[in-house]
Amino acid sequence: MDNMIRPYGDTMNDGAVQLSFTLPVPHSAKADEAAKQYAHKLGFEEVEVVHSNPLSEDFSFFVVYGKSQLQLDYDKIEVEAVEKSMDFYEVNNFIKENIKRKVVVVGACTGTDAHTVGIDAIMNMKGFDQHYGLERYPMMEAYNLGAQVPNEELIRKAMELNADAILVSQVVTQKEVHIQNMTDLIELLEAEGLRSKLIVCAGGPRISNKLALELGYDVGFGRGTYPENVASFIVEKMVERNS
Amino acid sequence: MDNMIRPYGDTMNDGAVQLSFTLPVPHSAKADEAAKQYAHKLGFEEVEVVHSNPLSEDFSFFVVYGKSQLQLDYDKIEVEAVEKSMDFYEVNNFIKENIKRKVVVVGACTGTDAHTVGIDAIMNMKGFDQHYGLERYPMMEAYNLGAQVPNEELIRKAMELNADAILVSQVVTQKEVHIQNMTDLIELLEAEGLRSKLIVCAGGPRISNKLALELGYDVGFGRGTYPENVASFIVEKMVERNS
Amino acid sequence: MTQSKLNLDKDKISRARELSKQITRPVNDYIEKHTTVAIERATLRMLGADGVTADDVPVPNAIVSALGDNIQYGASTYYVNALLRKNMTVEQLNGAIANGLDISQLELTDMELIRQKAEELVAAFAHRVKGNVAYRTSKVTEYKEKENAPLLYLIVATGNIFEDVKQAQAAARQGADIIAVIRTTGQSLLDFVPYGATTEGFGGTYATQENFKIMRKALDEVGNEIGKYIRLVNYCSGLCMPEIAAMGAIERLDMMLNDSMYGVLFRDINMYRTFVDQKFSRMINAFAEIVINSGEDNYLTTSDAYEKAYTVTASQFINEQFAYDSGLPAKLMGLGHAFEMNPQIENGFLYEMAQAQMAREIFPEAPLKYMPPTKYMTGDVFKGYIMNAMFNFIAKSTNQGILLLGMLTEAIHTPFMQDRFLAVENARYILNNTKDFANDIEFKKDGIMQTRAQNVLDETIEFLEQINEKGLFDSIEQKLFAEVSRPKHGGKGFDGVKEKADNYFNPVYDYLEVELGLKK
Amino acid sequence: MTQSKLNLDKDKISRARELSKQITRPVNDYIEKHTTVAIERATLRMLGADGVTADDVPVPNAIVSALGDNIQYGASTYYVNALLRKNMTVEQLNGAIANGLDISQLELTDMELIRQKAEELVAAFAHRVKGNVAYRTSKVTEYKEKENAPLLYLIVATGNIFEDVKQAQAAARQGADIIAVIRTTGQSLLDFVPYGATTEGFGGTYATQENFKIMRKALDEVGNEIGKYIRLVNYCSGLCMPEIAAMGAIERLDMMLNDSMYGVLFRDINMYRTFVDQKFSRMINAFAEIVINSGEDNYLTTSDAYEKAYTVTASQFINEQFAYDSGLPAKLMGLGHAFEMNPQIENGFLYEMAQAQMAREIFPEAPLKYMPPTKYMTGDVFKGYIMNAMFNFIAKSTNQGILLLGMLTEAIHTPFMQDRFLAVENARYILNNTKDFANDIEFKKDGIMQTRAQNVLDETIEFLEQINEKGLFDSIEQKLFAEVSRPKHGGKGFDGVKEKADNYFNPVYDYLEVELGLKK
Ligand code: B12
Ligand code: B12
Ligand SMILES: Cc1ncc(COP(=O)(O)O)c(C=O)c1O
Ligand SMILES: Cc1ncc(COP(=O)(O)O)c(C=O)c1O
Repeated sequence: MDNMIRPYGDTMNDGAVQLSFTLPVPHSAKADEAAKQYAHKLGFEEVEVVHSNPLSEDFSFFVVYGKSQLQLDYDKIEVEAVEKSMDFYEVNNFIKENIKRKVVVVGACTGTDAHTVGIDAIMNMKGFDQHYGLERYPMMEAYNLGAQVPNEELIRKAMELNADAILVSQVVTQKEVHIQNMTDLIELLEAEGLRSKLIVCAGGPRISNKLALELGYDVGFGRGTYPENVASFIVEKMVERNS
Repeated sequence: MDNMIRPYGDTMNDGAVQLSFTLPVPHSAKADEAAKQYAHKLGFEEVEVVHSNPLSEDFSFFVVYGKSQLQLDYDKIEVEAVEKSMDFYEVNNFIKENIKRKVVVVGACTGTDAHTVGIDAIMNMKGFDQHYGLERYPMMEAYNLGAQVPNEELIRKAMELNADAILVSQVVTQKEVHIQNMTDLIELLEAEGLRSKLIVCAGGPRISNKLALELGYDVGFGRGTYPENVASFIVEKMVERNS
Repeated sequence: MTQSKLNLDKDKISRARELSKQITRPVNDYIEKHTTVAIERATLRMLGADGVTADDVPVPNAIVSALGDNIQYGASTYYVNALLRKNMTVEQLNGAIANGLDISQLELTDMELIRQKAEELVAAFAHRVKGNVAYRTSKVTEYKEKENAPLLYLIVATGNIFEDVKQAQAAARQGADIIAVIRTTGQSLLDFVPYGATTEGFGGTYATQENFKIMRKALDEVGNEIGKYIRLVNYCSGLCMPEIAAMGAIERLDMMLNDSMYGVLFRDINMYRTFVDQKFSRMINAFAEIVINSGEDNYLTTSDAYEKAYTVTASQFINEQFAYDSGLPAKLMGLGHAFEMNPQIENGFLYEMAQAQMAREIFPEAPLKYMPPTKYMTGDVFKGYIMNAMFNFIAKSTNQGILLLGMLTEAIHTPFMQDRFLAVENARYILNNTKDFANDIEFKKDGIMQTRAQNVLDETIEFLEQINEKGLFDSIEQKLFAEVSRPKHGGKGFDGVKEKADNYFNPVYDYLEVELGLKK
Repeated sequence: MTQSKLNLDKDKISRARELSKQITRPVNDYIEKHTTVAIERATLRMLGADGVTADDVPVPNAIVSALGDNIQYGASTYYVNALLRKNMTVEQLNGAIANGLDISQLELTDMELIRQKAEELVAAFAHRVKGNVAYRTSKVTEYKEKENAPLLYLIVATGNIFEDVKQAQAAARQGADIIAVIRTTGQSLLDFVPYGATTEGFGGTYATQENFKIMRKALDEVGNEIGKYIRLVNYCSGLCMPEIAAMGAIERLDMMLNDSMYGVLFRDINMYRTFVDQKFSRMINAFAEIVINSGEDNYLTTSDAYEKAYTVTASQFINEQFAYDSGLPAKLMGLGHAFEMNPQIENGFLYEMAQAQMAREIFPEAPLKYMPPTKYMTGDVFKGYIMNAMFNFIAKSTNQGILLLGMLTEAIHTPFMQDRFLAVENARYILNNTKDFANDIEFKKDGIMQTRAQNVLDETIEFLEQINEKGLFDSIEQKLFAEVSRPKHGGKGFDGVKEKADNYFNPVYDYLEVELGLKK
C-alpha cells in the first residue's frame, strides 16, 4: 500500500507551501511575473506572489504561496537508523562489562572554528540540558581541547593520550569551510595510517550522519545531540570492531 | 542573448529559497527526512530542514532552506501589457473628445461577498490613496450598488441605467467561490444577449487580468489598482469597439 | 484589576453612560412592542420544535410561515395548543409538522392549559441549560490555572465540520483556549438555520445545531485530555440571532458574537428587525451564561482607527446599555475593539495602548474582546507577524480578556494549520515574556497616552450627544458609524417584524424576564 | 537624556568606578613598560610603512622581524633612520624594503635628526586623520536628521569585498546607518594584516587597508546619494589591534570593535599581549574619533544571561576605565551588551529592559552597542523574527545608541540579502511605532525592573571586589568571565611582547599622549 503525501494548508492534499526568495532583477511587474514563473518551474500551481519589495536597484524580494501537485511516498522514507541510545549508567556499565578499561576520547572544535559551546555541551562535566557530559562518565577519560585546534594538533594529542576516539565539532559551514577541514583530518589520519585505529565522530548543527559518512567519518551528529548519544555509539563501535 | 536567473541568497546564482509547509505526518525523524526529500522533489539541493514542530498528532510543520538549480530566462518573461493609464483629467478630456457624452458605469461587490472597501476605493467620491473615485469624474455617471449584490440585480440595474460598463469586485476566493460567481454573471449576460453591449471589468486582491480574461471578462485588476486604471480601460475600450 | 493608569475623569464616564441610557430608551420602546419571525422560531425551538420538512424547511420556519400575521399573538400558543390538541409528544408533533401538518389551523384550547403546558416545556429547557451552566462552571473552576490570560481565541473555517474538528483539536493542543467556528459567507442573510451536519461552506462552516453538537463533543474530548475547558464560539448576528442563541444555549456554547449593529452596518440587515432580535437573543445568552462578543472592531476596517477611535468607545457604551437591558451582567460582555491603526503612524503603539487601556478602565469587569490587525496586514507575512506580536503585547499589558489571534496570512487566505500554530507560538511567547509588565509601569502624567485617552473620551461624549439628538436610527442612516449609511426601512428582514398583539404570549420570554430580573 | 527610571544608588555606581580604577591600575603598570610587535608595526604604518614583499610579507612585518629584540628601542628609530641614511621618500624606502632591504643593519644617525624627521611624518599622519575627522563631522552634522535613533547597524560578510560593496550599498538604501564588514574567520589569529583587495574569505572578508578604502568609497557614494553619512565598522580585536586601528584612522572608519577581553576569552589570545596592544590601539581610535565597540555581549553566548548579567556590567565598568586611560571620551565608548536571555523566562522582557536601562543610566553619555538575540535563535525564523522585534523595542525604549540588527536566520547561515532587508523593516517599524514610549512611562517603585537592576548592581560590586582582590589576570585564569579559563602565559602572541628599553622611542605614541591629554 502506498502512502502518498503532499503538503497541507487547510485541505488534505492541497499541496500548499509558503516560499520567500530574492531574484537578481529590479522590482517591477515583470519581476513579479518572473517570481511567479519561477514558482511554476518548481512545480507549483495556483501560484500567488503575495508580496514583493525592492532590495536594491538590482534585487527584489518575494513572498509566494503555491500549491504543489508532487507527492511523496511516505512509506518509502528511510531514516538513518537512530539506534535507541544507552543512557549515562548503561554506557558506563557497558564499558565495565565489555571493554573493561576506561575509554579515552579527545575532542575539539577544529580548524579556524571558534565555537566551543557545542563540543562543551558534549564533553564538559556539567553537560547540557541536564545530560552529563563525557568528563563525568566514570568509565571514560575525556579531553576537551577547546576550539580553533589544528587537525595536526588534535591527532598529536590523540596519539599522546592513546585515544580510542576523536570528536570533531564544526559549526561554521559558510562556503563549505567545514568540508575542507573535515576532509583534511581524514586524509591526515590515513596518511599516518591511524584511521582504522580510531573511531572518528563529527558533530555540529549543520552536520548530518549522511554527510559525515560521506567524508569518511564513522558517524555524524546534528542539532540537539546529547552526550550519551555519542558515548553509546563509540563504545558499541569499539566492541563491534574488536569482535 | 539569454539572461538566465536564479534566486539569490548571498552569492550570485546560489538559488537560495526559504520554504515553510506542513506535512500530514506525525512529528519524528522520519517526518524531517520526508520534508527534506519533498524539497528535493521540488528541485532543491543542499536542503536543510532547519526547524520542525508537531502541529497535532498527525501533522508537522517545517521550515526549510534549499538551493535550486533551476533557472529562468528573464528575457522571455512577458508581462500583460500594463498600458500606461491616463489620469483623472486625461480620462475626462478623452471622453469629451471621443465619446461626447457621459459614460455610465455600475459597480458592485457581488454574490455573498460583503467586502465593500475595494469597490468603494474605485468608485466613491473620496477615492483611495489620493486618487479620486469614479463618482467624482465629471464625465462619468457612477453607481455603486454596494456589496452582496446578486448578479441578476446587477444586470437589472445596468439595463435600467443604460450602462456602458459593469464593475465587479470579488474579494473572498476561498474554495474558488469567486470563480463560480464570476462565471455565473457572464453566463447570465450571454443568455440575455447583453454581453457584447457592455464592458465587463473584474477586480479584487486575488484577481489577475489573466484570470478575468479566462472567465470571459474584458479585463481584471488586482491589488493596488487606482480608479483611473479602470476608467482609462473602459473609455479606450469603448472607442476601440465603436471604430 | 489594575488601578487607573490613564487618569480618566470619572464624571465624564458617568456622563457617557447617562447618554447611552437616553439613546437606547426609544429603541427599547420599539423593541418592547414588537416580535419577529426569528424570535418566534427561537421560542419554538426552546419549547422543543426541531427537524426539517422534505424540502429542508426547518420545522420552526414551517410553523411561523403557516402562522403568517398570527405571530403577533406568539407562535408558542399555537405550538403548545397543537401538543395538547393532538396529545402528542414534542417529537411526534415535530414529525407531523415536518410531514405537512399545519398547526395554525387547529382551534385554540383554553389559554390556561396552554400556559401550564408551556411552563412545563420551558422548565425542561431551563433544566438543560442550567445543567450546561453547572457543567461549564465546574470544569472552568477545575482547570482554571491552565488557561492563558488573556484567553487565546482561534478560528477554524474549513467549511466542513469534520475537518473543522481536526483543526480545532489541533489548535486546542497547541494552546488555544477558545475555538470559534466561522460561518460560511452568506449564512447571516439566511432567514432560517440550516439543519444537520454539513460539509460544504465558503470561508466558513454552516452554523447548525448538529454542527454545534459535534464540535462541542470534540472540544470536551480534547479538553478533558489536556486538562482545560475549551470554549466554543459561534455567531448570533444576522437574521437568526435569537434562534442561534437558543441553539447555543442548548448545545453549551460559551461565547457568541452578538451585535445587531454589525448586522446592520456590515450585512445590511434591517435595523428594526435586528434590534428586536438582539434583545431576546441576548436574554437567552444571559440565561445560558454565554459571553457575548460585540463587533465594534469592524468599524475600523472601513473607518480610520486613529481618527474614528471614539466611534468604537461610543458604541461600546451603547452596547453595554443594551446588554444590561437584556439582563447580561458585565462579566458576560465581551465588548469588541481592535488594533487597526496604520502601522506607519509615529507612536502608533502608544495610541493603541491608550485605546486598549481606556476600554479596560471604562469597562473594568467586561472580558473585552480584542481583535488583531487585519486592515493593514499585507502579503509580507514577516511584517505581519511582528505586528501581531505588538498587538499581543498590548493585549497582555492592558489586561484584555479575549485575545483573537492574528494570522500572519491575514491578507492572503483563511488560516492554514501552520498559520494558527505560529499565531499561538507568537502569543504564548509574548504573554509569558511580558507577563507583569503592566504592573511594573505607570503612564506619565499628561503624557501622550493619557492625553490621547482623554481626548478620545471627550470626542466620545460629543459623539454620543450627537446621536442622542438625532436618535440612533437616524444616526445610522446618516453614516455616523463605520461611514456606512443604512436606510431605516431598507436592508434585509424588515418584513419579519410584527407588532405584538395585546395578548401576545411568549412563555420563554416571560420566564427569562423573571429569571434575569428584568421584570419590574 | 531620560531621567532615572531605575532609582539606582549613585554611591554604588561611584563605588564600582572606584573599584575599576583599582583593578586596571596594575594592568596599566604592565602596559606602560611594554611594547609589542603589533604596536611597532602600527607605528611604522602611521609613519608611512606600507606594501608587501614578494612572499606577501607586509613591509611593517618585514621590518619588525628583522629588528627582533631591537624593537625594545622602538622600530620607528630604524625606519626613520633608514629614510635619512638612504635619503629616500617613504614610498621609495617601502619599495626597497619590499625588495629585501634590511634596515636593521643600517648604522644609526643622530637621534635628534631622527626625532625631527619622525615629527614631520607624524604631522603628515595627523593631518590626514584630522582631515578625516573634520569631513566626518561636517557630513554627520549636515545629514543629522536622516539618522535612525538608535543607529541601525548591519553586517556584510560575503568574503568578497566587491560583493560586500553591493550588499552594503543595498543595506544603506534600505535604511542602515552603519555597515560592518565582518572579518573572515581566523583573521584575528594572524599576526599580520593581509594586503590589497581580497575576494575570498570564510564567514567574512579580510580586513585590509585596500578593502577599507574600497568600502569607504562605496559608502560615501551611496551616502551622498541618499543624504546620510553611512558609518563604516571593522575589527581591531585580535593580534593586530593597533595596526588595524591605524588603518582605520587613515581610511576614515567610524567605529571599531576593540576589546582585548574578547580576544583573550573568545580567540585565546595571550592576555598580556592584547592588553598592551589595546591601549595603543584605543589611543589611535580616540585620536581619529572612532567609536569603539566592546564585546561584553559575547559573555552571554557562553554564560546564562539572567544568572551572569553582572559580569557584563562589571566588564563595562572595567572597559570604561581602560578606555579613559587611553584618552577615549565617554561619547566614543560603544560599550557592549546583549539581549540574550532564554525566551522561555517568565517576565524575561522585564529583565532585559531593566538590564538595558541600567546600562543606559550608568553610562549616560556612552553610545552603547546593543546586540540582538543569537543564542536562543533557532531555525524557527518566525519566532526569531518576533524575538528581534522585542529586542528592537527595548533598544528604542532604553535609548541605546547602536542597534545591531538581529537576523531571523541567525541560527542558520550568515545573512542573506533578504534577511538584512527584513531586519531593517522590523527595526524601522518598531522604532517609529514606539518612538516616545520611553518618555511616556515610568517604572514602578520597587517593581520587578527596579529590583532586578538594583540586584544586578549589587552583584556587580561584589564581583568587582572579587576581581580586585585576585587581580584581573588571575581572575581571567580562574574563569570569572564567560566561564572560560585562559592561562596567563598561554594563548597566542605572547612572544610578541617586549619590555621597553629606557630609551624606547615611539613618536606616534608621544604625539598622541599629548594630543589626548594623557601626559601628566
Ligand atoms: C555562540 C556563538 C558564537 C560565539 C562562540 C562562543 C563560543 N565560545 O563558542 C562567538 C560570539 C565567539 C561567535 C563568533 C563567530 N560566529 Co558564531 N554563533 C554563535 C551562536 C549564536 C550559537 C552557537 C551555539 O553556541 N549553539 C549552542 C550549541 C549547544 O549548539 P551546537 O553548536 O549546535 O552543538 C550541539 C550539536 O550541534 C551537537 N554538536 C556540536 N558539536 C559536536 C561535536 C560532536 C562530536 C558531537 C557528537 C556533537 C556535536 O551537540 C551540541 C549539543 O546538542 C550561533 C547562532 C545560533 N543561534 O546557532 C552563531 C553562528 C554559529 N556563528 C556564526 C559565525 C559566522 C561566527 C563568526 C565566524 C562571525 C564572524 N565572522 O565574526 C565568528 C567567529 C567564529 C569562528 N572563527 O569560528 C554563524 C555560522 C554560519 C555558518 N553556518 O557558517 C552562526 C550560525 C551565526 C550566523 N547566522 O551567522 N559565535
Ligand atoms: C475589511 C475586511 C472585512 C470587513 C469588510 C468590511 C467592508 N465593508 O468591506 C468585514 C469585517 C465585514 C469582513 C468580513 C469577512 N471577511 Co474579510 N477581510 C477584510 C480585510 C481585513 C481587508 C479587506 C480590505 O478592505 N482591503 C482594502 C481594499 C482597498 O483592498 P481590495 O479589496 O484588495 O481592493 C483593491 C483592489 O483589489 C482593487 N479592486 C477590488 N475590487 C475591485 C473591483 C474593480 C472593478 C476594480 C477595477 C478593482 C478592484 O482595487 C482596490 C484598490 O486598489 C481582509 C484581509 C486583508 N488585510 O486583506 C479580509 C479578508 C478579505 N476577509 C476574508 C473573509 C474570509 C471574510 C469573511 C468571509 C469571514 C467570515 N467567514 O466571517 C467575512 C464575511 C465577508 C463576506 N461574506 O464576504 C478573507 C478572504 C479569504 C479569501 N481569500 O477567500 C480575508 C483575506 C481575511 C482572511 N485571511 O481570512 N472582512
Ligand atoms: C459581531 C459580529 N457578528 C458576526 C460576525 C460574523 O458574521 P458573518 O457570519 O455574517 O460573517 C462578526 C464578524 O466579524 C462580528 O464581528
Ligand atoms: C569586541 C569584538 N571584537 C572582535 C569581534 C570579531 O572578532 P573576529 O574577527 O575574531 O571574529 C567581535 C565579535 O563578536 C567582538 O565582539
